[in-house]
Amino acid sequence: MVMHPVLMIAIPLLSAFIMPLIKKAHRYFAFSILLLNTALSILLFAKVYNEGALYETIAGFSPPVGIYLAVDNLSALLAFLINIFATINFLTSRQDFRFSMLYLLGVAGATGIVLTGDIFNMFVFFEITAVASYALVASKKDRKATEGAIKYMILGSVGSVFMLVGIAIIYSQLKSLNLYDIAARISSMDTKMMWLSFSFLLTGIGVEAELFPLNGWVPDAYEGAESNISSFLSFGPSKASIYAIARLLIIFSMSRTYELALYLGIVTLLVGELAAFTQKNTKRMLAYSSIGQMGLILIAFSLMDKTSYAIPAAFFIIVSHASAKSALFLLSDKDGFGDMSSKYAGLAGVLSLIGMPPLAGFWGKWYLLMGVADEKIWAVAAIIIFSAVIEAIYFARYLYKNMEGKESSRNSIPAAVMVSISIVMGILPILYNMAGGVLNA
Amino acid sequence: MRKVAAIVIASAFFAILLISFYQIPQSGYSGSEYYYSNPITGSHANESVPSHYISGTKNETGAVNAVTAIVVEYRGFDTLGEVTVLFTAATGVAFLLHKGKGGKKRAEANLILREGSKLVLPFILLAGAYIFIHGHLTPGGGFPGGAVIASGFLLMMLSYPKFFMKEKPVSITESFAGITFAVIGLLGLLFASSFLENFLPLGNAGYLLSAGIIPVIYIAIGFKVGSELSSIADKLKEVQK
Amino acid sequence: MIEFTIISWIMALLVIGAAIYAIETKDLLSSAIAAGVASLVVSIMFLILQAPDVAITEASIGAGLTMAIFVYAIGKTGRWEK
Amino acid sequence: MMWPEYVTVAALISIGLYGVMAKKNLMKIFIAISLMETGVNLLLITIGYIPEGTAPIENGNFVKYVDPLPQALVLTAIVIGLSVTALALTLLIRYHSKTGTLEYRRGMKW
Repeated sequence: MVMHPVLMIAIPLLSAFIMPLIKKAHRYFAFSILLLNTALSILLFAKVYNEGALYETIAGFSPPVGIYLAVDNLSALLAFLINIFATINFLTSRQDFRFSMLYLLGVAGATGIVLTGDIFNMFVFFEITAVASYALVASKKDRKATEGAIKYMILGSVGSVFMLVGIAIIYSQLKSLNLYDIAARISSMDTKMMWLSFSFLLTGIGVEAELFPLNGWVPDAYEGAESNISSFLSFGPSKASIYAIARLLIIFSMSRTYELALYLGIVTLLVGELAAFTQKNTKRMLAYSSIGQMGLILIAFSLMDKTSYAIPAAFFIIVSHASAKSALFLLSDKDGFGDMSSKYAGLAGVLSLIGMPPLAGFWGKWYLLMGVADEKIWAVAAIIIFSAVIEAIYFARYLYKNMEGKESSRNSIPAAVMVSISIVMGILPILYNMAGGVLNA
Repeated sequence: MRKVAAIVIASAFFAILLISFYQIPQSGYSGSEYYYSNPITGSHANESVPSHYISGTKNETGAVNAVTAIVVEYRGFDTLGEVTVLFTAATGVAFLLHKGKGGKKRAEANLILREGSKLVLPFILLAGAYIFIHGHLTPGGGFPGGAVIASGFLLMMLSYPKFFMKEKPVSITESFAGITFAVIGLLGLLFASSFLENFLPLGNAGYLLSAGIIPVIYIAIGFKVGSELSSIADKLKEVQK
Repeated sequence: MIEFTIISWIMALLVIGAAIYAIETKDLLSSAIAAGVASLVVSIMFLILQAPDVAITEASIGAGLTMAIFVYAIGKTGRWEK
Repeated sequence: MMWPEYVTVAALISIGLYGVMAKKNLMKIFIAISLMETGVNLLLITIGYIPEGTAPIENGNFVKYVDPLPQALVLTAIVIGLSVTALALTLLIRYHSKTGTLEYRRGMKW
């Protein structure tokens, strides 16, 4: 069978356009589309894994004249993760057809960010996801959600302006928008302009990727939104955008840009974990903890040029965070893990997040520490261990508080399924080989 | 305090931007330093991307207007995404606002404005349609055409306070236009080799019936943008305080 | 050529003035209109820079419709900034 | 050098940034953001301009055309800007109906 990754973007868009015509069955329809997309992503991954990176031109013009999709192992895996979690998470939605439309569009946008090989196309997909997320965050019609969405929107719009400035500067120097064409010719670019465009792009994407000075919206939006939307934010847009930052680092591969990303990651990690430690509100704590984990992922990606452990580390942290944190967000609409499945989901999720073997979170931190040890940057190792300890303390507090609770969330079964995926992926050692040796720039 | 800090940051930003713009060359795009390399095969071309657009538009897409050729053909995927952003926003507006019943009393516009806008509306709609049908020949295209159509309805909303857009026809137009765009893309996958690829005859460049799928897509975009923009304006007007 | 530069500078100053006024005035309605004016003048600049497609789009969408929805929204929320 | 245009771009973007940072009224902030978007659009078009070039619409005789690609990008960017603005205004109307004001509350700073 000929595999067309573009279908994973085109089909959700088409079905979102169809949705207003079949209002009645919207939930089944959207769910089956998401399921189809997940199946496609599995096929895509199988193909990419067996045959190497896959390119698909669009509109029949060879890149960089036309746009193309570039899929390697890591992006196929991420597309799979986003789609499968989106499918499971969708089971918890209880709203009207417009919600399903926005949700599908948001998922399609996040998938597009991961698959596309063109920087302006990436910007367009960023905007699709962002606009869908603004509306989804505001879907809970109270004041807090509106405030969170407005804050998210202000930062997001300024970020998108910055991203466009970055794209414009690159274009002015190279007259090309294709990521790999840019990567091939970036050395002919003036260093100053390179830094300028890099910092503009990093600022723009950093808003969505929850990096340190730009994450003012995160706690408010996560706290204000409905719990399944906080969950969506934590596996969809944020994961896609941290992957976009990884691609950015590869394009600009200069040792100084990697260094900058490393420092940014460390600051984000520390700020996030320390802020999470001081929080009383569960959702805010989880949100700050997400910021910390995004910092950890960025640290892993910033070691990409030095050690081969970096990409598996980043991948496992992404798996652990996308599944466990999304599950915890799903559970966070009630205080307490009353029934069995939410007890299981909460416990396994927390264990994965703080890095207990043999869960995915452990492998992530393990590979990250191996990579750091290879490079003998012991200060970074100390910071990672320190943050892990803080994480363990506040998650222990969180578990203690919730295990007592008698109430339980109605989302407990989807949450349990999500966590199980992380467990399965954590004990599959072959994933190490799958995630290694990817990202051919 | 906040103001002073903001002024300092903004002026520093101004300086940085100007210094960086100083380095942007204005010498065109055909220099050899801009020659691209194909990322799939790794081969080097001896032209830059924009020169390819300029020289290839007529033969490869059948359009005369290179901007249209890029928007609809070469980078048509961006445009699908862009239409989707607008669609997402329109959906979001409808999702978030409770539409009022429109019973609020507003001053009626005067007679000349009312009768005049009734008279002018068909011409505005015609002008909008002209703009998006001729997108591949003249400046314009689906987006301004749709905006002109929406401005016609906006005029009606201004002169008749009770005028409102019926939700159903608007949303059906919107959906069908979007479906047309996406289905044309998928047909490209079916009849040609890739998504959004042209599968219709190119015809004689410069004539109305030419350029393959470009006019079809631009007409769909025109309808879609027109209906979405008018429904956004209508929702924002009708919402209760 | 020199007339061209002078016209460009006049328009640049017009845009900058409109932008500063849009930010500094307390009246949101005139602020939105000033932003619309800035965007309209920019669309003339697009025309001078040989971008007729963009000029049409900016004038109709960027200046016209954006200003219209701003005016509607200001009508719903109150005209004066505190 | 296209000084008038580049000065306008830099001014629009930094004035917009100033507005976002210094102003407390949410409507004002979104007006500032739309100014920034206008600035970026002008930046892209100016980058694509060549002195003495003509619009990239084929007219028979051989002339120098300006770069068509940035123009296509700007078309996209304008529509995206309008979409974001429309959604933002919707949220502002709702915020106003919940709180009766568009000023920042104490807890809303960052």
